[in-house]
Amino acid sequence: MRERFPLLAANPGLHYLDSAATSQKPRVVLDAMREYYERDNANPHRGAYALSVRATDCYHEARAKVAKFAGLADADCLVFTRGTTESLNLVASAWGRANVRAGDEIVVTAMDHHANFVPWQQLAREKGALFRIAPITHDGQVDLDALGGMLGARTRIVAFPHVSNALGTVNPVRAIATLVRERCDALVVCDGAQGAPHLPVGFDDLGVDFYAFSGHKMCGPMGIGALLGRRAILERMPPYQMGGDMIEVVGDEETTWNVLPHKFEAGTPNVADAVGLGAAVDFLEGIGMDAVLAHERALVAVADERLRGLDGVTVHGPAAAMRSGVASFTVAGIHPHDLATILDERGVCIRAGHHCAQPLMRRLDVAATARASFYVYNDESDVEALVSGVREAQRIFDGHVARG
Amino acid sequence: MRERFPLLAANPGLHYLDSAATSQKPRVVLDAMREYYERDNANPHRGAYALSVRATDCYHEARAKVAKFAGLADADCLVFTRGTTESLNLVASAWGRANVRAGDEIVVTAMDHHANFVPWQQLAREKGALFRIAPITHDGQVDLDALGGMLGARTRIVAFPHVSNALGTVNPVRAIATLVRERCDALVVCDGAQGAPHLPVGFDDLGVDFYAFSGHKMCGPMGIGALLGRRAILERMPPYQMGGDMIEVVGDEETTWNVLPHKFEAGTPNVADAVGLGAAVDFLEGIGMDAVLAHERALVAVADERLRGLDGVTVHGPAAAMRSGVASFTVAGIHPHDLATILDERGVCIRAGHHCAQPLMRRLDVAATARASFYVYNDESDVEALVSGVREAQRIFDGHVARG
Amino acid sequence: MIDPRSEALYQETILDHYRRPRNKGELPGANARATVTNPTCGDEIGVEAIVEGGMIRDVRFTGQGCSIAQASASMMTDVVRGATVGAARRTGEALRRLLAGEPVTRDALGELLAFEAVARYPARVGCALMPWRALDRALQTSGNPAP
Amino acid sequence: MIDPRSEALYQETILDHYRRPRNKGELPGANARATVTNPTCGDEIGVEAIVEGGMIRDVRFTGQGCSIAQASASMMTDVVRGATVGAARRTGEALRRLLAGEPVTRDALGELLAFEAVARYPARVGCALMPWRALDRALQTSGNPAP
Ligand SMILES: Cc1ncc(COP(=O)(O)O)c(C=O)c1O
Ligand SMILES: Cc1ncc(COP(=O)(O)O)c(C=O)c1O
Repeated sequence: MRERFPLLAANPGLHYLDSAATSQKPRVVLDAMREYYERDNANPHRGAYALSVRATDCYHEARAKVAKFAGLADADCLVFTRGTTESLNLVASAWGRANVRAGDEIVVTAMDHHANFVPWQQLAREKGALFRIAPITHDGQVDLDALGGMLGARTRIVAFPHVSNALGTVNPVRAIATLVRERCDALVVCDGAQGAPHLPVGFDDLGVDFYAFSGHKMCGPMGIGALLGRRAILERMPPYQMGGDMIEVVGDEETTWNVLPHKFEAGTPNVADAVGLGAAVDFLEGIGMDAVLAHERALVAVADERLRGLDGVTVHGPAAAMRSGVASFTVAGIHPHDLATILDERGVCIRAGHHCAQPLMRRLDVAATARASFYVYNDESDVEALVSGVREAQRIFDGHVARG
Repeated sequence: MRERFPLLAANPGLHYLDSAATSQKPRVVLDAMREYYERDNANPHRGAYALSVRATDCYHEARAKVAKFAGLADADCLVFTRGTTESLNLVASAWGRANVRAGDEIVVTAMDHHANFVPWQQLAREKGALFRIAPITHDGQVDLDALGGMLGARTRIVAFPHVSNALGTVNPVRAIATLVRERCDALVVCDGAQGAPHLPVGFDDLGVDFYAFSGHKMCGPMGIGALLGRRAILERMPPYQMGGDMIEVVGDEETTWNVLPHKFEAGTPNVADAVGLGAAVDFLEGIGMDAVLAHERALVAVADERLRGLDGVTVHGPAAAMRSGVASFTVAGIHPHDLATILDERGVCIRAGHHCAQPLMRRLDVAATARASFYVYNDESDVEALVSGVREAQRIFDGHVARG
Repeated sequence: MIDPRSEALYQETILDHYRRPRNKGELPGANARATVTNPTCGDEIGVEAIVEGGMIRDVRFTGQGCSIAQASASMMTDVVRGATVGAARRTGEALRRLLAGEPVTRDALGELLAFEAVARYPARVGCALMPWRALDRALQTSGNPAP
Repeated sequence: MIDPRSEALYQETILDHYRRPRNKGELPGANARATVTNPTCGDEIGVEAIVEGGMIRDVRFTGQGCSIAQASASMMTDVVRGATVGAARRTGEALRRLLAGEPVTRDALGELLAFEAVARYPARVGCALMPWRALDRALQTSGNPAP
């Protein structure tokens, strides 16, 4: 598998364990984008010439592929965005500003990424709505009872992640959506940034209103992502950004909007990166998303066992079988940054920090954790390198303690 | 020059005259992006490992290059966006919503692209402000006297294009900025989508508050663009999108923002396309922006002369010496769409339509025009192909008239 | 040298309807009307019809556009005047299939086969179908469902 | 096998200051204070000082962070206590230059040379400088400009 990823093939000693931040790219994805630029590049939608029609076709084909991958039958309900952050801001701004009133309530979870936390927090402030944070259990799962207890007549929005980027916790999306539907009439927004890359999505069966993800975390290029929504909601919602392609008629005083998905895609579309994402989902489907998840779970189970076998190491979150390929841990007496530096010198790339989840860090009562995240190109040798690096760090730090 | 652009090199019979919509990409730009993905790819800013530091350096270097290209000394005042449309929406949403009140006035020009028209029109509607459209002269220039007469104590925003995409008119940016400063205390926003690709910008000397452009129109990739602003304004302005990278501390109830430029760049940055844009400005600087403009003006002068020599052809806008490389024309009795189809069969790609400038089309009293736009890779053979294609179209349409 | 492909597209019939459109103008007494705009080019076609007892008694069109859209509108009004709403819709659907390259009974199309070459110009298919989309919307407003 | 590079970074001096920080805690009577946060990791360093007549009479730090930031804060308080505001600023600037690989008079740095290896870890330079940024901001709040 490594040899299908040029960066990894060129760096045999590299143990890349930061795929939850961004993934490496297979050659087929880079080739697809290059081929687009070398053969089909033009501004789509607007041209009356064959090259522009080809660009338009490339773009439509990419949309169809990605929609199918995510289990969305109506591809016009997939809006291409820059990524998860933009997708969630789009919903918070376009739907939120039009529908949330003073006294309404917006519920997020304590494990949300800043991208699915700050937009709702600020929307609540702007509108005078109540911003509520559903707690998590001690082992880092959404506390469904507590969440249920927060839902009521004034709840307008419930936002939560499919998978926690900081812990790897896989949330029961359908169960949460059902719980919300039973108790209130709220918009259900699922942050799929760590869902789509790692497990089958099946949007049409999830029961949520919106689902967002980023291409760069799923073998695709940077600069592209998606927002999937229900047609009835998208059609009633005002547009987000305004400009070319999203209009029907621009009058001096009034403007009318184009149909879906164009209404939400202002400006020249990012065809090349959409094509790249199309190639990425082809690549992932070639492996099979069930196989991707199984592979990650196997690795993370080994990692958990090996890390927990070391003195002073805590792995946060639920059991490996309830996570995707993320192992978030702390080592007594060694700050995650120091760990990351020592590991880096041994070719092991992990992330150290709050993982854009400061509310979660406060609840775990740590300032930061070290996070190793696994993907299709990792194997047990990466786990070995990680574990021996952690032991090395302990030797450096403890050695000095002993001497000090 | 053509051989430096893979798509053009592979299609010797192609006369690509739609660069105002999107440009073709030189090999060096495609190579730079590929190299980034194959050598330096990681999530920047967040990682404590060498690969992530390299990605961060790539991103910073791209920002420094693009800022220098555009004549902005303080590179932290360059915000990477998806493109012009997003840059302008950012200003309209973040600055506009915070600063425009009922009864204020927003002034745009009759030649603005929808991306610099609709966001202001809708902001005015939302805020109860007056939306005013400065007229153009009969030859398609901003009517400075009329514009001056519109400015007053309630004017809060004046928006205009550096260069009209529909006509090629190059506006006297500094003179307009000076006029605005003399008469009122308004935000001055310049749409540089057709400026940056075609002539030297010199942001720090222009006297405007904001300047926006797109990478894909200037030999760079799709999916990246820039917003340049004055530091004092950017610092006081609330953020636009919210999420990772743009925060300082996320509390349960309040959040504080990161410093410039991060405050306006929520989410994982599009490093690869920024690197591509960096390579594109290197490429353009290798030619020299004065030389780019001179080359386009020479071609458009020939095109004007040859087109005007045909019966029933009208070229819109001012004299070639006051335009960039755009020739927007109509042919009596032949709709621009029909023209584009007939030209396309002869390998000539032009655009037919309203060019995202419906307000301008109404004032020119045409539903659509045909537009040929020239760039660094075009030469007189492209003009020849265009002119002979137009004659061919006249033969097809007139021939039938004669027989009918 | 006239290119054979353009020649196929810009047939005598099409150019004739473009130059001398039939049934162009407003229709006094119309009880069904709709306008459709092409957002990419700004072209616009309006259709007005008098529908009685599931039958299109009269129909006219307005608006501006390229030769393909104008000729299509002109020919459409000729073809559907006097037809039932159901038959008109079926003809429109047959044209859509022809231009999408889907299987279709050619006999159902008659004079409309003049548009066959449009199928080879994907950017122009929308032009040919625009009047039919307008008719479809107009018929929906008439309150006269297909029999 | 301890890697020689990590060894250079995690010197005895640094780990000693990390393990047994000097001058950590709040400073009653402080007339200058500031807190600096690293937005990427959430680490935080606060500095409190008593500044009189352009002289830093006393200084302490609070907060949490990695070994580099903690050791840097600890050593900084040792180095600047009793120094003039101007001298403290110059020392901070010298450290910044050292870590940016710019030319610098090494003698001015003394014990701080223990951080030299940090220059080879660009991701960590910010950690070492964080306490100095906090000091700089604190001195700005004290209303005692450099002499
Ligand atoms: C003058 C002008 N402004 C704005 C835009 C919008 O640029 P983009 O589509 O890259 O966002 C364009 C091009 O489409 C343009 O020509
Ligand atoms: C759970 C989660 N949500 C949102 C995001 C934001 O994604 P992006 O930075 O691609 O917009 C990320 C990744 O950074 C994430 O892990």
